[in-house]
Amino acid sequence: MLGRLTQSNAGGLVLLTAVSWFVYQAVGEGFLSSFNLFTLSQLAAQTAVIGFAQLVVIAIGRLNLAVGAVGLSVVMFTGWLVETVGVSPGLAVLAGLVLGAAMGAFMGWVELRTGLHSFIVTLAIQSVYIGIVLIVSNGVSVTTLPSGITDFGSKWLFVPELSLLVVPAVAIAAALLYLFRRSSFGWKMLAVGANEPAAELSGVRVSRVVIGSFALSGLLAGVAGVMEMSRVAAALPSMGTDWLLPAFIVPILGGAFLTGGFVSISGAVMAAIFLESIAAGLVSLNVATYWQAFAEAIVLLVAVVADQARRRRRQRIKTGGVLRAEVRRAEHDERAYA
Amino acid sequence: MPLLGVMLLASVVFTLISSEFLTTFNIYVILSSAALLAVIGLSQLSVLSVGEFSLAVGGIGEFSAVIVGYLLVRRGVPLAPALLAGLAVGTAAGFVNGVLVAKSGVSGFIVTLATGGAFAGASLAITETSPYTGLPHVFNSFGTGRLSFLPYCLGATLVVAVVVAVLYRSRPAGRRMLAVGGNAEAAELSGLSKTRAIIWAHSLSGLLASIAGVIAMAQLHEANPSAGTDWLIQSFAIPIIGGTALAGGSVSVGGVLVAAVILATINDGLILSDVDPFWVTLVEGLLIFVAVLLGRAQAWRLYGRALARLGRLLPRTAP
Amino acid sequence: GGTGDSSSTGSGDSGGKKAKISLVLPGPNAYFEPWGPAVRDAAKKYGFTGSFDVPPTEAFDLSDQNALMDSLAGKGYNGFGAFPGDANGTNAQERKLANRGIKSVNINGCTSDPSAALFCVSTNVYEAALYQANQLIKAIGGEGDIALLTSQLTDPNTQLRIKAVKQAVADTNGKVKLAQVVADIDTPQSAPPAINALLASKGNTLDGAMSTSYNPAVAMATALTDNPQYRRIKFIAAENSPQVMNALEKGYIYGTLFQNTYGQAYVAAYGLYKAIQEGCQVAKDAPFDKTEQTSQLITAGVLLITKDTVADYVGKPESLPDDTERLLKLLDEKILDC
Amino acid sequence: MTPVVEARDVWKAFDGTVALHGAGLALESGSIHALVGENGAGKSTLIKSLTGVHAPDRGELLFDGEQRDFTGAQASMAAGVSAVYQERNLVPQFSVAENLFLNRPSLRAGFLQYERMYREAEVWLERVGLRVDPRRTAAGLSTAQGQLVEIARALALESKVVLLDEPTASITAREAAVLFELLRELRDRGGAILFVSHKLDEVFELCDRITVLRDGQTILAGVDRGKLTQGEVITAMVGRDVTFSERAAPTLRHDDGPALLELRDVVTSLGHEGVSLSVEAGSVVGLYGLVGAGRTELARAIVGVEKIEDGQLLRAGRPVRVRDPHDALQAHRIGYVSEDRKTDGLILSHSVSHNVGITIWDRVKSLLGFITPARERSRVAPIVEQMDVKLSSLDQQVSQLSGGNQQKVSVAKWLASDVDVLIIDEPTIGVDVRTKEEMYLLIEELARGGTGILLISSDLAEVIRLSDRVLVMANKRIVAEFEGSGDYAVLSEHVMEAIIEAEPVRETIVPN
Ligand SMILES: Nc1ncnc2c1ncn2[C@@H]1O[C@H](COP(=O)(O)OP(=O)(O)OP(=O)(O)O)[C@@H](O)[C@H]1O
Ligand SMILES: Nc1ncnc2c1ncn2[C@@H]1O[C@H](COP(=O)(O)OP(=O)(O)OP(=O)(O)O)[C@@H](O)[C@H]1O
Ligand SMILES: [Mg+2]
Ligand SMILES: [Mg+2]
Repeated sequence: MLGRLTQSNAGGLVLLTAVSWFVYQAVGEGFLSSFNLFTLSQLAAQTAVIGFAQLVVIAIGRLNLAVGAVGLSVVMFTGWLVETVGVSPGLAVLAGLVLGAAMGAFMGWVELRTGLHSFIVTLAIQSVYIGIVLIVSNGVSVTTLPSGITDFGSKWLFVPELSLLVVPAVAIAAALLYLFRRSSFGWKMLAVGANEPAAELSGVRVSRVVIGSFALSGLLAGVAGVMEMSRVAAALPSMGTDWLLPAFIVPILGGAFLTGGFVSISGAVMAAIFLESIAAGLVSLNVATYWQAFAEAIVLLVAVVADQARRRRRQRIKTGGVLRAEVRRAEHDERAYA
Repeated sequence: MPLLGVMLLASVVFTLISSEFLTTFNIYVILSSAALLAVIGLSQLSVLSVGEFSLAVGGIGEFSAVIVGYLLVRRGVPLAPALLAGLAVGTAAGFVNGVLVAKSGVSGFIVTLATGGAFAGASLAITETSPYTGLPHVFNSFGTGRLSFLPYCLGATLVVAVVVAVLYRSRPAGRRMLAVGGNAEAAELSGLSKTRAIIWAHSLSGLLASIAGVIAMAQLHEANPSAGTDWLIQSFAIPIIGGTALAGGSVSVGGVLVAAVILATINDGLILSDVDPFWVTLVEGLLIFVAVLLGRAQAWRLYGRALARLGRLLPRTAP
Repeated sequence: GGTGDSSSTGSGDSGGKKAKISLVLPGPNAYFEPWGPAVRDAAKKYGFTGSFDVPPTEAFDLSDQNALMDSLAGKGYNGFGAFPGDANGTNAQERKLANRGIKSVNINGCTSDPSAALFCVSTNVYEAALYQANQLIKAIGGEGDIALLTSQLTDPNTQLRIKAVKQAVADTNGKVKLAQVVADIDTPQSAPPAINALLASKGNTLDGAMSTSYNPAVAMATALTDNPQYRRIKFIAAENSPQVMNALEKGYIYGTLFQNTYGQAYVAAYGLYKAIQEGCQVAKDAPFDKTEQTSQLITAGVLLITKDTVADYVGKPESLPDDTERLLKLLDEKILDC
Repeated sequence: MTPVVEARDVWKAFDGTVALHGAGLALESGSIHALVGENGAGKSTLIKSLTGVHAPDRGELLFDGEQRDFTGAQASMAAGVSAVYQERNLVPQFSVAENLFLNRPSLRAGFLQYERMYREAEVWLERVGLRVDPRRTAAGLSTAQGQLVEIARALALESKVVLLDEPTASITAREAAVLFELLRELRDRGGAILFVSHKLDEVFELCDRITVLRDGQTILAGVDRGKLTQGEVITAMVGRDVTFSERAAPTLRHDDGPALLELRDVVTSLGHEGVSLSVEAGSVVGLYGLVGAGRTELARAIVGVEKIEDGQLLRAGRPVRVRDPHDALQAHRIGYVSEDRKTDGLILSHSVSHNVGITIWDRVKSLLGFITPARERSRVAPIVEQMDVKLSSLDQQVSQLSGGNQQKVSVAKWLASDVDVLIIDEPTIGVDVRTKEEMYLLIEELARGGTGILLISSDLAEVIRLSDRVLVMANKRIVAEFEGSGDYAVLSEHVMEAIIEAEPVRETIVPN
């Protein structure tokens, strides 16, 4: 069991995270302070959900460059409902998420109708979505959010080190785990991602899977948006612009194939945690101001390359073991015959 | 090629909207912006050819530019050796990417993301965010000088494009990259080395990224450590709009040139037609979408079918 | 359940401890370079720990800035001077810090009321833009077409600036026309083509132009340097980059607005130091300036520099020393209650 | 005489399974050597070990009596060993000609000379009997055409050692005959040829020596063909005596009711014209034709992948429109076993269980769409068992199975689907003799259970063995129809006559 865990991507990331946390704490200062951990849990939770929004389209071999744009739209729409229309927070968030799912589904539909690559479709549509938000909101933020929304971002769960935002992230991770392990829709998503013509010929309705996945992506982008809104305690028209890279890093670092057909939920969760702790860790290590970005990249690079090397070695050892056992058995048999 | 038609169509539309569109200066503006975009696109194209990605195009570009700027401004190195050093650094950076991607077994996405971040970070750190200015006059005029409507730097872009096109069309190295991109297993079983093709592709990409960095530097008259920030999406969008397959195996250099001009035209046209700033983002997205859609042959078939359907409906609805 | 407010772990306000102050940007930007020497000089003079920190991002990023502050707080920093990543979004962060007894000051831009910061030391964004526009109108002889080049539309300050310029234009009773506003071009990649396109379309009819952000100003200075036919256009920048200063010295552009970048940072660090180490409080009747956005502004000076005065300012890191003196005195005598 | 190529005591393990248990093989020049064995016996692994694609874990490889360790295909090719591997390996975007000369394009001053390559390619394509324009891209080639291109590629290298892994798997007897002529020529010039096939008739017709592998071990090592019978070879492969059943008696027909599937004057967007056929409940209808006759495309049109432009498709007597394969499966209960398992049959990176189960997910899921792997497995396991798929567990990736076992999986998933009409396209490509027999029995059993089966195959013997009626397609038209008597000698003659009449000039590709 333990062997299998360290073989997997998530397992490797657990190890990496543990080692790096140890270094940050031992060499630097203040990394494990409750303050730092609280922030870390806030950010990792949201980053994980941003990654999930991308993960569900990567699963079907598509890309979604509009995760941030959908998140932004949901945030601004929810904010508007709460502030201007006066809808109750719960209802407003629900309406926002429905909008997010619809915006996602629309992209899937356009992709199917035009036959264009999802990269181009979502690139163009993200620009359209952001444009609409700009026009409708006039670039004005919503800053008077009810405490029902903002509390969520500032409260803690059980211990002061853990943000309440972890709850939605974990719930979604569990739901996705179930989706990909135990539901026909999740299996179909992976089948479409791994070999679309084969899946189609086997009776999987690709169009439904594509639209469904994009809708799910939009929904999750909306959740991530609401999480950011509650953390920042405002709905800002600039939200979502910095989601592009985390959206891809989380699933890919977590072990998903960019070409589709394989994803790892636990890997993605660990990737989000690992990723968010690098920046905080380097601050504790006192890296010179302008070298932070450089150091962050190098830590990421060294960590993943080392982990990969470790896993390859384990693989070799394991195969070697099987072979040796077989050879021994064969020699034994020979002796038995003789 | 339908994409070329789109380019002409866009020009006609903008000419109708703005009388300034076809002025010498405006054509120069579009071409010099396209000159840079095309090289950025080619840098990504070369990694796409083997079916890989590079997220380090911007990082390598600005890093090379910063190195050139450092040598010129801080060290007083003459222009030619400084430029050569910059291109060498870019190529070496690409080579490192290639080796890491091909040998480590880590997804190229993560590798280039990290190295790209490292190069961008190093550029910021070396300059402490202040661009190097006071570049030689000849260099600056290479970036912004022109012969009537032709920017000088377009010459560099065209030379680069021709070289890349010939490489992918007729040189074994180019064909090997494409073979690996088209079907890596087949290529390997036929005795081609996937590893070497990937290293080649990334090195070429690094070289092209550094050329883009140098062009950007000449256009800005400074070595700006964040010059490549916007390049990420553009580097993908240009080859893909131009018809290069994201999955590898086929590239279109001509498509990159046309796509670069189309994007430059759209950006230019948005300002020329004095679109309300709040509408710019929306209109830009729509224009890109329409351009791409019209650029595909199958789209025309789609319209044909829609028109035919309309035609079938008409007699019935007409009295 | 086990949830509670994160503030419950915060310690109460206490003066007299050792000040550990960081000036934090939302991202790397050359314009803020004087902050480094400013905080260093202040720390040396008054004897506290001071640093200048920049998150490892490419563009300005609220979340990264917040995370950086949290990590620094984890390391024991107890005072922050920030250029707010977002005029609304930074509030939640500063409130969170305040709940833990950590003081903050906004520099170079304010957050919207209600703010948890001690005060904000900045130019008055609206007034500065109005001043710049009026100077431009004067330079073109009170009549003609002008253009405004500005930054992200989603930045609330951008809205203020556009409003100010519109006001200045309106005050001329139709003699001056705001011919075009170009926004969202504040990157090295997008500014030059946009500026050139503007010149291509309106170069022959524009009489004046002003830029409130960095990259468009550099691009315009470069374009005017290279294209003598457009030097007719009176251009006022708001930066001091070498290209702008060069063009100014040569008379290719009309002027540039100098802000007291160094002084603002110095004064902020000083104020934080006084509040933390010497237990000073902000006086109840402190004579703050008030704007639509904030009621605790300490207005720093701006100065239009033209070809005639440029020699006095070029190459001096201390920006506007006289203004710094004035602000320090104001702080000591009126604002802080020690 | 020392062998040109010799492998001694070769071991090779993949994670979990050991594919070669000390296998040995010796090839001599001037001879054609057969390598036979059941699916998963290790034939392909042995070939890949010889060419350096796989690094054996133990054992010796000798070339011309010297020990060599090839580091990859490049090295073995340079040493004069060329190979055609079991799976198709072409670069789809490249022209046929360039694929032929992938590793050694014609150059002048370092630049490719396309015209020269086209000319040279034409010669080699001609020799293997493939008439395609060398300029067209490999993307549009059918499996059979691709196989011929790869054979041409291996022969064009003119190396003294040629290893062919199931080269005749998807080509018809006629094309095989051309190939055999070439191989004999090569042998007579002193070449050493390794020939892998599951068609024992071919093996006995062509080969001089026979090596049999079983479970990664060499059971018979290069025995003279003359000293063996087919029965002995099969016994060596399987490890025990096996007997094969005769053709089952014609199955019961429900002649009174309407046909389960009927096409009336169907015209497709791909150029089929006036295609009419009917498949009754409980019958097997064979559809034979030469490579490129358009059978696969017709099947794809029936399940809604390609467009039917005119004519009628009747399902149980009622005209229907099949929108897509989902519609075919769920609404009309029509299934299609695709011919190219690698591109549109299997999901190679997924487990055996998911691959077989995919057609039944919608039926075994709960109301809310949930499935447990156990539920899937309970449906999948019996079929996998019946087909005797050699695997380490149901969770094993399909890509790790041997070629023949992959083929079994691709057929198994449709046997699991429980449809009323099943179109089976080339079901036995690369399947070993024993399993082939097993598949025949399964197909007959399905028919007996009332399923209507449309069998597309390029193996005429197979068509005749199974079909109640044989249709012949040429140039996208049905040109003849025969009652299935099971009498190969008579029927095959009729069928070939019909084809020659319809296609006087034999073309494997219809030019556009
Ligand atoms: N890449 C791999 N990973 C794991 N197992 C493998 C791999 N390749 C082959 N095997 C296993 O090795 C064994 C031998 O496979 P091989 O392909 O050599 O069989 P074969 O004799 O060529 O069979 P076939 O007639 O079906 O082609 C099989 O059990 C197969 O599952
Ligand atoms: N007119 C044509 N132009 C180009 N290619 C064609 C044309 N007709 C057929 N082909 C090619 O030949 C193949 C023949 O079609 P199809 O696969 O249906 O034939 P088949 O009878 O099933 O033969 P096979 O045994 O090769 O599968 C197609 O895959 C297609 O690529
Ligand atoms: Mg095999
Ligand atoms: Mg076929």
